[in-house]
Amino acid sequence: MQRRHEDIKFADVNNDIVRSLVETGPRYYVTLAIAVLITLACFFFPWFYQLYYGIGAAGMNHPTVWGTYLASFIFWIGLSHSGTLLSCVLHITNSEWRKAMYRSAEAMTLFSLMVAAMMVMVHVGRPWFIHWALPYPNQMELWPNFRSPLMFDVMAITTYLTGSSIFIYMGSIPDFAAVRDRTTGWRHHMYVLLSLGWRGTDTEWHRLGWAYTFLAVLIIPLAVSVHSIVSWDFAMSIVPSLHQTIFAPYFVVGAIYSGTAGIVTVMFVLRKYMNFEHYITKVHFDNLGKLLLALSLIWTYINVVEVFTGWYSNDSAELESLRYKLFGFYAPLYWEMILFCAVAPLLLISKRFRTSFVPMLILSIAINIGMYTERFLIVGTSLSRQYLPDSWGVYVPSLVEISILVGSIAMFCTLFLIFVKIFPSVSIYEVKETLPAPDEGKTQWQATH
Amino acid sequence: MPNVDRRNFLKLVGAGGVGAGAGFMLSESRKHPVEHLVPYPVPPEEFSPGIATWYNSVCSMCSAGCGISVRTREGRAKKIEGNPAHPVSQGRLCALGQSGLQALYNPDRITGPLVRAGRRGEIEFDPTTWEESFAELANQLELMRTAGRGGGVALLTGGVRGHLASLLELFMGWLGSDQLLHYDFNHPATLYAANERFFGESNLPYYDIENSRYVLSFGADFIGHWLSPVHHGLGFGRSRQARDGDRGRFVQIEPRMSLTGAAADEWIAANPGTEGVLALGIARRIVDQGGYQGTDLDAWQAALDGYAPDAVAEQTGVLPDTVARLADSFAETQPGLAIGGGAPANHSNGVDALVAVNALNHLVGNIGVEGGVIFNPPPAFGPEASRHASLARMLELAEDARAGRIELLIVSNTNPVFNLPEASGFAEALADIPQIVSLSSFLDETTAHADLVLPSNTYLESWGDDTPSPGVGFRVGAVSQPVVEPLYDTRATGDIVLELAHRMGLDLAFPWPNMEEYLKYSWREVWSNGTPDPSIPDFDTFWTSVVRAGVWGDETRAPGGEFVPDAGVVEGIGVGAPEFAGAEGEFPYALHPYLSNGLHDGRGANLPWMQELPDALTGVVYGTWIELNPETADELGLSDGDVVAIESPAGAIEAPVLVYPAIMPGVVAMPIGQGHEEYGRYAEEHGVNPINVLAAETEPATGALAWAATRVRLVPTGGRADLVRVSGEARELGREIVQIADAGTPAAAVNAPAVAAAGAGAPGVRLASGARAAAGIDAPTAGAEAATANTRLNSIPITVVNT
Amino acid sequence: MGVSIVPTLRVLKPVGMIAGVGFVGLLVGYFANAAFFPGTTPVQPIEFSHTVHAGDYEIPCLYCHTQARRSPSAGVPSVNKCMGCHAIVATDSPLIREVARHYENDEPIPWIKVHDLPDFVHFPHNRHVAAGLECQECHGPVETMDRVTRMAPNEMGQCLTCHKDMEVEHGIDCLTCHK
Amino acid sequence: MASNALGLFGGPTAALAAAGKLKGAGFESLDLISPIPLHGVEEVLGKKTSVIKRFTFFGAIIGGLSGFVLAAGTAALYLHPTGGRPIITFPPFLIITYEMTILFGILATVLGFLISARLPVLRERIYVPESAVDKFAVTVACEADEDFKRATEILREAGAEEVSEIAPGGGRR
Amino acid sequence: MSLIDDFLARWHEYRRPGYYEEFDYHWTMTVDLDRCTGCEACVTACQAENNTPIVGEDAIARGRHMQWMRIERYWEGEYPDVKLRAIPMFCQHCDAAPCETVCPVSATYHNQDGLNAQIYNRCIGTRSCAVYCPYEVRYFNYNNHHWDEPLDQQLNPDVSVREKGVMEKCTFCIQRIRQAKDAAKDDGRRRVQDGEVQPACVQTCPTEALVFGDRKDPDSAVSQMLGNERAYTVLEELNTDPSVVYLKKVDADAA
Repeated sequence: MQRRHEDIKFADVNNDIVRSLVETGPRYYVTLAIAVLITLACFFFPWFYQLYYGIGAAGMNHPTVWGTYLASFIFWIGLSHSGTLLSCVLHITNSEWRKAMYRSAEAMTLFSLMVAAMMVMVHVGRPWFIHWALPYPNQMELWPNFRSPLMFDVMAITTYLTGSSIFIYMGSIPDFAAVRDRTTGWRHHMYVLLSLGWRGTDTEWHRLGWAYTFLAVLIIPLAVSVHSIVSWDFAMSIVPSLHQTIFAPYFVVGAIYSGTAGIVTVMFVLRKYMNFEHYITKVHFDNLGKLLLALSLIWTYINVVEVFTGWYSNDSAELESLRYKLFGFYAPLYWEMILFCAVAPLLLISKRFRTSFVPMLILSIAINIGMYTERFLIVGTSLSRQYLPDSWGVYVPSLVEISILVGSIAMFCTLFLIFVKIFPSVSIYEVKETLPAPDEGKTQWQATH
Repeated sequence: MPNVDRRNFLKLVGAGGVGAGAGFMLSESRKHPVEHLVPYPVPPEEFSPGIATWYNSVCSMCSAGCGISVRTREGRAKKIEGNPAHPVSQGRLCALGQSGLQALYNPDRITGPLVRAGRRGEIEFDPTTWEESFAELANQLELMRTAGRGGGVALLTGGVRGHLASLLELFMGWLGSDQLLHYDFNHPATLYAANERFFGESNLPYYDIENSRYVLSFGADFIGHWLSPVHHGLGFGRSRQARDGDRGRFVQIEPRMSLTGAAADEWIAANPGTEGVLALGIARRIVDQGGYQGTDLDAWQAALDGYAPDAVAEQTGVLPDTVARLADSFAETQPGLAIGGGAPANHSNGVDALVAVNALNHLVGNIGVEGGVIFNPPPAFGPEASRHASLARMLELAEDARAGRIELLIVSNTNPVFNLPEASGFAEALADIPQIVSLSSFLDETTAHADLVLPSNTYLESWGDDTPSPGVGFRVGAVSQPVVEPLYDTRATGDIVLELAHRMGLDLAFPWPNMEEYLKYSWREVWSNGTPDPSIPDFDTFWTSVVRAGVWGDETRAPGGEFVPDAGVVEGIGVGAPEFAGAEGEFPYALHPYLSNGLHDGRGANLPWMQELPDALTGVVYGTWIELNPETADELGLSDGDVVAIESPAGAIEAPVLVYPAIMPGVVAMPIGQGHEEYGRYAEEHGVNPINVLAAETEPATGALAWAATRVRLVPTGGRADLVRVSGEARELGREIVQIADAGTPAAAVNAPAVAAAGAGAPGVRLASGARAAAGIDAPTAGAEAATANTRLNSIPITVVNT
Repeated sequence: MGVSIVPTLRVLKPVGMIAGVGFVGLLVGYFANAAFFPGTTPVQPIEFSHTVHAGDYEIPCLYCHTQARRSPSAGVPSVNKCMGCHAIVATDSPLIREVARHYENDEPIPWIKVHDLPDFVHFPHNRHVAAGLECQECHGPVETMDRVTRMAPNEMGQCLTCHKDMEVEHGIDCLTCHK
Repeated sequence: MASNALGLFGGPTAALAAAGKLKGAGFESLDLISPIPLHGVEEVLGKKTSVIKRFTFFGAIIGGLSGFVLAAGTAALYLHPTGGRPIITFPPFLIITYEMTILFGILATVLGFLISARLPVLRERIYVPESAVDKFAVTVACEADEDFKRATEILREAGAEEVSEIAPGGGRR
Repeated sequence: MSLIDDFLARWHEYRRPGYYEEFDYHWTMTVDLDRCTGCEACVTACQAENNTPIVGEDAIARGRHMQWMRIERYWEGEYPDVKLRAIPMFCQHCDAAPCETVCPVSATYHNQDGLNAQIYNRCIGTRSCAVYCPYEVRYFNYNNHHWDEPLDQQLNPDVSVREKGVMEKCTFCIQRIRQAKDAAKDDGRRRVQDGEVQPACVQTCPTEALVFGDRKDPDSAVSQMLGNERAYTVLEELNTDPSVVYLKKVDADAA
């Protein structure tokens, strides 16, 4: 394993991180202002227009009643997967390189989940009644229908959001304590409350360690279930090319794939703009690159299987759906997806590629564009080619939908920008764990292994 | 509260205030908006809010004369259904008939009398009053009458029947004018002429499709819009599946598959205009095979001499084998029925072709028999002679106008400016008429030329009566009553005419204060001529029961007598080659215009339901298209949505192409109905009117417009227009959505009689809520004076006959 | 040196108090509005007193609201019906003169609906009358009200409870009321 | 007099060693305050056990039960037959059960953590801000002055950079 | 607690595959494709009865027509041996309806008369039911619809007008069914008799191709139709068990 910078001291870590929280330059404010403005102008304004006018503001139509909103929903849920899930897996497998990046990865989870939840609000026809999908006692004596895959979604996403928030929070308690001592004013009060009076005694560390591991163990199956359930929204239907057994693993793999690519993007940005070059290094990009390559291969495999089984079935509906996807109206999108998600990632075989920052950034963005396309195609191609040919149609997103997609990205950025000023975006104590102890010149990890 | 300083105290007070305000508003916002309950000051007797009342009446959306039942709630018409007691519709109704409600509630209705303010045709009108308009118009009419210039008044109406027609006749008679014309694009003038020639009777016979086992239709779209589509539909359904193990067979011969053609067991495309030749080819085969044994066999053989299989095949494009097969099975399967209509009837040889079809019926002995052609008795009332104007007659009118012989034109319920070819020059001729009065409910293309608009009620607001034609083989009369009060400041056509007559001082000739009284007066005669029924002691009872039932008449068909055609007729049988406007070299395609299913001849174009009703065969809404055989489209390099110019000797229009799999390669077809320049928001700016490119070609025997006799050429414009259609892919791709059984499968007739009975006797909710409907017996509507609710009286003077 | 979150809680106390007081204010405002300005007791164009008619004179509900027996809509009596009695009774009362004016001018009286169900609820009065329900069960003791007020919430829960208690056959099928 | 002795160390090894010595000297009430979790604490200060796993386990069980009851119970409260399936349908309800199991497991784990780590801190506890950066502190609760002296001695011997006394109320002396 | 006792006592019922109790009725429609001509009278009847909106040309161009009933058209063969197969398509009221299970708020469910109910005011507009429906017969209100005055006077007061954001579909004219049941009750009858209730489409069908009634009544017209050899259901392989049964079109020339 590549050695870290030997010259980083424990105190430097605290300084760097606290600096990232309290020292805010104009560049940050400008970025935040732009993000907020785009969010308002591209997300909330069109959304309010849509609330006023109805879902008709979007391009959905009779056969294709689901559109980009749902594609965005899956996309954001997918993006959420590599944060907490990956963090948990790496925690349990004791992967050293996780420690510098997991906090922001988990934040990604949290915010993409929130944006996904917003997409649900945007998607439904009457969001002002969305609370009817929650189980609460009411005078109508009506309850949600727990047989519905959409209700599985409600439950799973609530749980995942709760679990992820708790997980990122628990991991941050010692850091809040560290930051608490260095801040003043409202920040100090905020960190006092957030740190709960953490002191860092051996007992507290011990309890935190246990609790953290339990949470990790609980969240891994949860995360898998979340995206399986999202896939079941589709797979439980009898729409040709959606009704597939492979959909759950396909979605989970796709989710981790796009999420990992998302982490690469976020890492790049953090490293570049928060001056975390010492903490986020080539090691991380190298490892993430290997992961991406593996995921890309699995993803490609599942795609091939899907096409192959569909073709072999020779069922009119299945075949037509497949034909439409590969060669129909949306074919350019399909081949773009294959290029971005199956072909381009082969570059990751090269270590030089994996450890070059800018190419990795470009690839990660390309992968996410490809993955968004995948979600769009799942919704668009299947619904427009169902059983009754007379009801076939074509769906083209409207300006409102495209704008809301752009706005949702801005919303994610806004949330992330706020996050980096509140949460230590790199874990202070875990980074210290990877550094040589002040009196030993060895890391703890090395000392005990 | 410990240590609350002044600042904090103020903050707390502020928080409390803001919270309370927010709570107040929240509570306010949850309150119901105020709704009012506004009862009648004096309610109509037995009026019940929340309970539907049904009124029987007569449909006027086309000329079939179906009986309807209108459901009303709180004085508003809610739904139109067929009147189960009426023998024509038997409780059923077509799409157009049901959308009559949208004629009533059309947002573009004229709401009161209008007088022209701008130049003619510029559609600038000022509102005026009935009083003023009547005074002026009556004055003018009276002056013309007394000056002996009454002949300068022309009255142009749609297809009017019954006592309104009589009233108009009487009125024009008093004016001394013979310019009383009924113009209806879809009027089967050639069929009347063919019947006159072959049967010696200028009337429509009853086509007994229901009991027929073999229907051979030459172009008649009898399920779509020909004569009486609802009644034909009933007959068709029953001939198919209501007879145990005896499914009626049905062959349709036409160049472009119509709705009816699509329902046929076999669809055969004969060259346009040669259907009559095919009929005679079949006739000859029947005669040759000894299928005809009449005394005048020789005459027939002579007459059919020129229609040998090969000659017929060459002319029609139908293989000799097919002709033979058709002839043999038609002769074998009795009772059978040959009917002709549509394009072949409206060609240059239309009358000849229809005579040929009549001849076929005669040859196999299907005249006057059940399942064949049955003669209708003369209508129980209404004028004897038809006033239907052919194209030739309309051209005459235009000529009169140009010559200054028409001083005043009154147009009612017809739209000749839209329905006559531009080439006829009718619209231009209107400019030479000094005064044009329109009685239309809508501002259509003809009304746009009017100087004075006296808007009439829709049929749902008017009194009237009707004798359906072609009828059902026995005498039927029906009374239509207003089912709602007039929505606007409009008057019934009959009332307008009566008012004019009164103001002209013709009180003695027109002693009836209004149309209702005139109807009552006239129906007294109908009653006294009818069969006495002890359960109906006086006229008032009779009238009430007729109005309630909505229909009156006989119950059984008179047995048909022996029919022998005139020797001269037989001798004269023969169908010439069709003549087209436009040479084949220059104009390679025969234009086949057809009436649209929902829009009919364009009258349905202002009804949003009809605009949104997908075309039955293509699924297109809101538009006009031109149908091309795939082969033709390939030749021209055209595909769906390519805009082409359709050029005929008489004009040119543009329309997008629709590749249609069931049309002859040399024929292009266009639906009539769109292309309105006026006629309200739903009609305007959709599609084009193919009538405009028709040459003013006439059928020689009748002078009727031969609308199937124009040739066109297609010139791609390079433009594209996406047709709005509700259909996606029109192929099943082996998914077995519409499954097919072979002919050996037993019919669904097990219970068909029960269904038929239910169909005839149990319309929707009515029986279900019989008790409550009964409570509404005497409920006059919020509308018309003495309208009477539909209830099932024991003495309804007619029952449905399923002979 | 020590650590505890209590000092911070102390600092935040005023914020908490403001939030608390604001919330209490919200509740007060909400219920004050509901109690003092109830939209459930509108002032009618003519102050018709049910206390006099249904209470003192014991006129049965269905005498005036006669449609309730056979129609989904109970209806309000026509001016004509009012005049049936008031042509003779209490003719000099100003209210009655107002009614008479409406009658003479053939003007309807725009009564304000008190028991207003949403448009997607189809409540048939006739079925409930047929089932032997007293009007008061839903409308409250109208005979004691000078100005009619909506006593029951007339919400779905009320319908359901009653339908369950009365064991109405398939009474809780949604299509019973919503179509 | 009860007070606390505090020794600040520059590294984990020395701090651990000091703690070990103090433990050996009979001091029971020892706290090791460090910026990072220390490995090897248990070898020095004895095995730690926590109740968190019980919380997690029972939380999950309660969650699973309530998940199923929620799904099945609400289905039975207002009967809406759907898709030809029984009112209580196991496969979908098991998914709800599964999600609720995890949700309650997580919540119970948090609760267990807070209880067992005695968080949040309401009554003030000894804390050394340097220990959140790079110092390792050992605090010892001493009943008597004598104990305190002994403890400070051990801490100094173990190489503490700084040794001080902390009153129970806080404040380093 | 009685609630729990009740729950446990009825456990067996709740576990019954199918439904917790037997249907009272099983409303069924049969469509004789040999009679159907595709004239679309039913389409307008449905539109008039059920307040389905006039959406306008643009909306239809965008695939947002709302008619609950439509005629699907399929061409077979090429000229001159070309045939048109028309089939009326509307909610099939499947007993094993895929749309019902997916609704998260139970806005669609199966009622005791065998109807696939759609409760507009409960719908939150996830549109999942429309995705799950293989027959594509659920229509979504993409916006509020407007009736130019006075066209709104025609609206049927017995049927709710749907607002933006809710799904709607054929109800077998539930308002008519309920009215018929009420009338039966008023007459002191337990059941509605065959022929007493007809949805608007059945009522108007000029060729009598549509027949409606109760499958549970062995003497009803539909029950007898079901026995016909030609009876089939569309997309039978999906096991949705529809309540709309089609009778095969007869092709006189088929082998």
